[in-house]
Amino acid sequence: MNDTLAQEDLLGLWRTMVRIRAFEECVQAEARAGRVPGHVHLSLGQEAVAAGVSFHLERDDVITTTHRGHGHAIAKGVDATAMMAEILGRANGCCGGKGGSMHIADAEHGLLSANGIVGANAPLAVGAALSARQLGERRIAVAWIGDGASNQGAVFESLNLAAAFALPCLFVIEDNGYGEYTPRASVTGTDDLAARIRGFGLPASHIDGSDIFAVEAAARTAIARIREGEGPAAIVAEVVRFSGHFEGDTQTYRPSEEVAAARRERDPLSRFRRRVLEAGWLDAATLDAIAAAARNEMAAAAMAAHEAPSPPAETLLRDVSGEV
Amino acid sequence: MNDTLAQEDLLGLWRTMVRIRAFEECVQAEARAGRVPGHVHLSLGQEAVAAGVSFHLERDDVITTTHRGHGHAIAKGVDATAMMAEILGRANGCCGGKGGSMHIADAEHGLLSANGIVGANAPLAVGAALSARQLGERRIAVAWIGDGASNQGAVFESLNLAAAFALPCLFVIEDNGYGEYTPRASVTGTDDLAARIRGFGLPASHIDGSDIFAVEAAARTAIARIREGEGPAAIVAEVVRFSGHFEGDTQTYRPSEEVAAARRERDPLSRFRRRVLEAGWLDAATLDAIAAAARNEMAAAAMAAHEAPSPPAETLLRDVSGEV
Amino acid sequence: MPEMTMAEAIAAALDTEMAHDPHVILLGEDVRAGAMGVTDGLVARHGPDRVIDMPISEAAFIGAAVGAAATGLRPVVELMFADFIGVCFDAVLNQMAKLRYMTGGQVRLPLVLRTTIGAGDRAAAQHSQSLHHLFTSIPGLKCVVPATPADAHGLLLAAIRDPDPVIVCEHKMLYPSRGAVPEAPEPIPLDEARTVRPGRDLTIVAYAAMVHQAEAAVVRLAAEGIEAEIIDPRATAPLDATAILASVKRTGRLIVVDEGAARCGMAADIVALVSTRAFDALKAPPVMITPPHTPVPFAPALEDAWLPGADAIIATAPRLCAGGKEGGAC
Amino acid sequence: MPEMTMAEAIAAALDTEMAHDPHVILLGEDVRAGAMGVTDGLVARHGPDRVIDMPISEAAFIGAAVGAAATGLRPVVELMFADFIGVCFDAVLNQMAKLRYMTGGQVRLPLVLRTTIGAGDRAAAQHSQSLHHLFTSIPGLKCVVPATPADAHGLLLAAIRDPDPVIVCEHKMLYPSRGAVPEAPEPIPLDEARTVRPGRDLTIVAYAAMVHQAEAAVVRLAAEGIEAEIIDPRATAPLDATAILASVKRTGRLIVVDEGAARCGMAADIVALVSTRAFDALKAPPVMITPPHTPVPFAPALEDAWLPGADAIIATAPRLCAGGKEGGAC
Ligand SMILES: Cc1ncc(C[n+]2csc(CCOP(=O)(O)OP(=O)(O)O)c2C)c(N)n1
Ligand SMILES: Cc1ncc(C[n+]2csc(CCOP(=O)(O)OP(=O)(O)O)c2C)c(N)n1
Ligand SMILES: [Mg+2]
Ligand SMILES: [Mg+2]
Repeated sequence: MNDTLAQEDLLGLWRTMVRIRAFEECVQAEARAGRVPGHVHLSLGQEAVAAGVSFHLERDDVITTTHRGHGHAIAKGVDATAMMAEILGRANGCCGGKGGSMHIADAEHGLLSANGIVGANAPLAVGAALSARQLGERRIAVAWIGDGASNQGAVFESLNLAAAFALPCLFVIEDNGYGEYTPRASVTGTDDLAARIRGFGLPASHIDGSDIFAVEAAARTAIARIREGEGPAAIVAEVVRFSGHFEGDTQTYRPSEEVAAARRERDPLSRFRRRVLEAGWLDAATLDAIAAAARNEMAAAAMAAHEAPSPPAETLLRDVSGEV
Repeated sequence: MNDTLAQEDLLGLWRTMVRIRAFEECVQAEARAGRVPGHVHLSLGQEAVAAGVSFHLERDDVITTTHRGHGHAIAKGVDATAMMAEILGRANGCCGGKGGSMHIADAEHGLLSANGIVGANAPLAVGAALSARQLGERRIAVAWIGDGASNQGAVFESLNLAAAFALPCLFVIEDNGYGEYTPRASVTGTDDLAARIRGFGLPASHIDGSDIFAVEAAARTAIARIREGEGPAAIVAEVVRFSGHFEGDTQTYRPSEEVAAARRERDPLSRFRRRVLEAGWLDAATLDAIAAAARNEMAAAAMAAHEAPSPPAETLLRDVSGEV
Repeated sequence: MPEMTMAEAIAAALDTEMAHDPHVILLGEDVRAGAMGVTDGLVARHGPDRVIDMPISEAAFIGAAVGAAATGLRPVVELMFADFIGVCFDAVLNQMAKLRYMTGGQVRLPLVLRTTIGAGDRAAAQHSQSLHHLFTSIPGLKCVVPATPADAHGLLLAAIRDPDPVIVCEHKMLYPSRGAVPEAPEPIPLDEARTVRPGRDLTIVAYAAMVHQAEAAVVRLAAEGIEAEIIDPRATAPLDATAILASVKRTGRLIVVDEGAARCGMAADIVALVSTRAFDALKAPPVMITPPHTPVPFAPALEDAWLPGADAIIATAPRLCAGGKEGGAC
Repeated sequence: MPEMTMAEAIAAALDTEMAHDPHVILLGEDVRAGAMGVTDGLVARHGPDRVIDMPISEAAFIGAAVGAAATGLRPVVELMFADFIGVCFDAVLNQMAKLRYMTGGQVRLPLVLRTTIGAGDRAAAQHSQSLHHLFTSIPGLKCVVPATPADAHGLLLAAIRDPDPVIVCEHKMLYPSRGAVPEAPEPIPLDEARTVRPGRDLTIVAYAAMVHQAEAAVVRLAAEGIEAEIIDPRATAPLDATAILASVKRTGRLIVVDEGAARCGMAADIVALVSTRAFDALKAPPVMITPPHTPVPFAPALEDAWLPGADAIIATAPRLCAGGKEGGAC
């Protein structure tokens, strides 16, 4: 095995990555078939960050995520069937069909919310970190943030708030180089997002987010520090978004070679696979079996969602405010 | 004379500082006599930053300032009589009595607005910098910001926006160590505000703001760079707020020795005076005459304001929207 | 019942709830020193871990209050002036108000946002607004606007115990106003209007400082033989429509006096409620008394002219009672 | 007159004004690529100096638009979804709306904020709100809500030429809707309602997508012998009260259909306007048709149930015409 990871750890990382990949491909197929209401934002190519960070999270740790949050949810343990049903707007979706892709939540698994407002999830995570400290609970909070979101005032304020109060909060910036169609470099005053974060008074590592071993190591260090009560930390992970901003995006703003090259060289799944096979840590048959199981799981999840009913009309007026 | 400053420059710096001091003391006296409607926030102790930075500003440069903006306005050339009348709510105030202390504006002298919303003036300055560039005008914009304000999302976003587009904008952070009653250190994740700003991709110097020579030098460098089109810059100036957060503040949260010591050692006026006398650059009689003239000017301004009428009732409905 | 100021009554409610429930924490700018004149002293009793001064980062700390409420705390967060809502409105509009609904009810937010409203303090356009209509217009929020120390006390107790987010709009000019407050902590239900004064001729619905203007007016109207009923709904959401409609059904006449927005504000909301649901009871056109649709001016003369008050009510009521479809005096 | 979609009509207005006035610039997220389906192509014609992609920093860039408007430019700034107003509301509430007033008229702000409103796109609670009432409630702002390509075109031309800040709320579901648009750029005054259809029995006031629902309903009502007049005020502020009041004075009956807030929204605002100022003309209680006071749900079945539409109008109108104080059919 590798220095720090046991075989079952490696299997776990792989399983999470292929489950995310299979889930997203399944959502993509559903969307292309016109069966997904609204837009979906896929995390294809970014699986290693979700898997590597979440590897160090416990069930009661709280995460808040973004419009591109399916992978984070799956890695945190949210049931794929309930997610798929939610994305398809079904009664048995994890939010009863009222949230949809951008608002996946699962209180039981510590997914407080996905957010359609870029950057708005960061303060929520800081609040979850505050409650952990206040209640004497060992749990931590994680805010998932995009490079584009990292220019939002609420995110900057959250970095400061977490640092000023040494809160148990991890900020993970997935830098896929774009906010929608706009290249990060064209709207950001610095190329070094990690340095910008360190200026706020918290440690920030800068890693290749397509390398799950780099992610896992950075998360290990950051989360250990946070759990020891030493305050917040950040990870800036460079990744490549394999799909469009949303499914259906024609991506004319982007050199087509960019994605093709990334799929060859920076696919987190292939990289992991090559590495573990070369090192002899795992064998191909096992990896393939896990991948196949993941695809079956997600196909079944989609099937189940298709068969599920729409939310009943009376839920429209429920859960607004007050006792209904 | 000193290396870079001619005698008339030194006289100008002094004149600006003593005019600010006299203005603020006059407002303080008016407030203590119960003649100022609402609250006022005085800049006593912070005069050197206003004077030293504004020394390098032209009339058509645009500034946006804060609740503690009297000094910035005076240094920018706004008429003290019109300001005093405004603060006392008179018809001949620079805003016709509709703004008051927190909303002093003078379009003719490039004071776009003072703002009661902490940090909200920063984006306005960025916008004035954008228009300068767009219109091919050589003017620059200055955003005056407090240490407390420097934790506002809008300020962080403005730093990035200015840096990303290399806009001709200067950010001056007057770090007086407090936001209202709260010590900066207790709510800020870092002690090094200049480093935090540099993380955004613009240069930031960190100076003693009670030393007008340090301010003048930092402003000279920063503004030269900005005028040459090299993008924004920042100055973090440490100062001591001699008065309370607002006039009337009992300051129980603050060791009383803090202000007493600062008045002895970090009074920008005394420091300047000592320095220029020791060096033989100016003589005491000249300094005293300028200070006396400033006091007379402000006393006359207050007198004029007392005699001025309240705004006429019909202005209530004017200048809202549309042609009235 | 002891007499106290509204500020003291609010502090007492905070103190009671903090003593009673360790999950209650206070967040805000200068809440330890009590810059707004309410929360000082609480840190001495409940400790700096539970009364926490925040950076001037309202978006982050109000958002954090939402996150904390979702994960086990019962935060009471202070926004010094309602005018500052602009810098943290997303946390209210899209997080606080929607999280329960969007998650299909998985997440409840026992959270109170206290803030101040109101003009009259010579604080100009950015520190004087009454923005309770904003909160009212957002589904998912409760909003209370107390007029007396007793109401401020009882409503805040109820707000803190409520499982949903409640915005408490405290009129800053009422902080020093005095009144009797029950010794025992008795929460006041958020959905029950208070009949400030019964009357048969005319219903005046008013909030916050305008309740007192209405009271002043009514005394003088009584001298003219007009018996006006004053209803203080206390909350804008949930709104005690029943009480308002019942009153208008008795009196047939309505004046709404509100210091909030002249357009799309509570005055319009209540006039619309009554016009659509008690139309046949109306004997005369309903009347809205609000400030003009302008920002709040600084100069005292202008601000005084801007503020609605007893005079406007006194000028309006007799006309209203004289006219109307059935004609004749009240 | 050429036919075009509303999105094309808006783009044409932008193009015209950019060609005509070099001070007009476009700011927003992905405005070059035209992520919202409107502004693509403008960068090719007017250059990257005038069509500028912004970071996801709405507070900064909308505030910057205010600063730029005050110093010589005429910015048109795009906020992708009105729902995002939460992150930049201060720039609107306290800067854009108040700077002219607070400075005693020294500063004018020729500034347009374009944003999208509206549900129906399966975009859930944070991308579907219709928040025109927020802008209407803030003194100092103008706000237009076009329903047709021609109106979107003419109102935007007028908005860009206006010396004051104007918020343009574009209903995203109407972007693909087609209609004739005048060849020559003819600004439409911001304060003139459009009579969509004349009628003697009932006034229906509607905005944006609801205008089309009203049109659909009216055809079927006509078959039942009810001749409804449809008024599209086009702007919420300034509001063409004259046109609305005149219509209700003719018809005696009012339905307001609005996709915005059920509380303190435009429906309440217009009902309150009519009830207070045309009370004697009303033959029946005015009616508000709005969505329920809930966030917008995601699932199509729920969202469809949430949206008000022609059916609600058709169900209401006959009852309204039958009832009323003077009884009898319309
Ligand atoms: C406050 C806000 N502004 C703008 C948007 C529109 N929007 C949705 S996703 C997105 C890009 C986000 O970029 P990034 O944070 O890098 O995340 P990525 O999509 O790359 O994962 C934008 C601008 C939004 N949802 N919220
Ligand atoms: C958005 C906002 N939050 C809070 C306030 C209340 N407030 C006014 S001044 C101030 C302190 C500002 O501190 P700093 O920026 O350091 O300026 P200083 O007063 O020290 O000059 C606060 C919190 C405000 N006006 N606006
Ligand atoms: Mg990105
Ligand atoms: Mg300070």
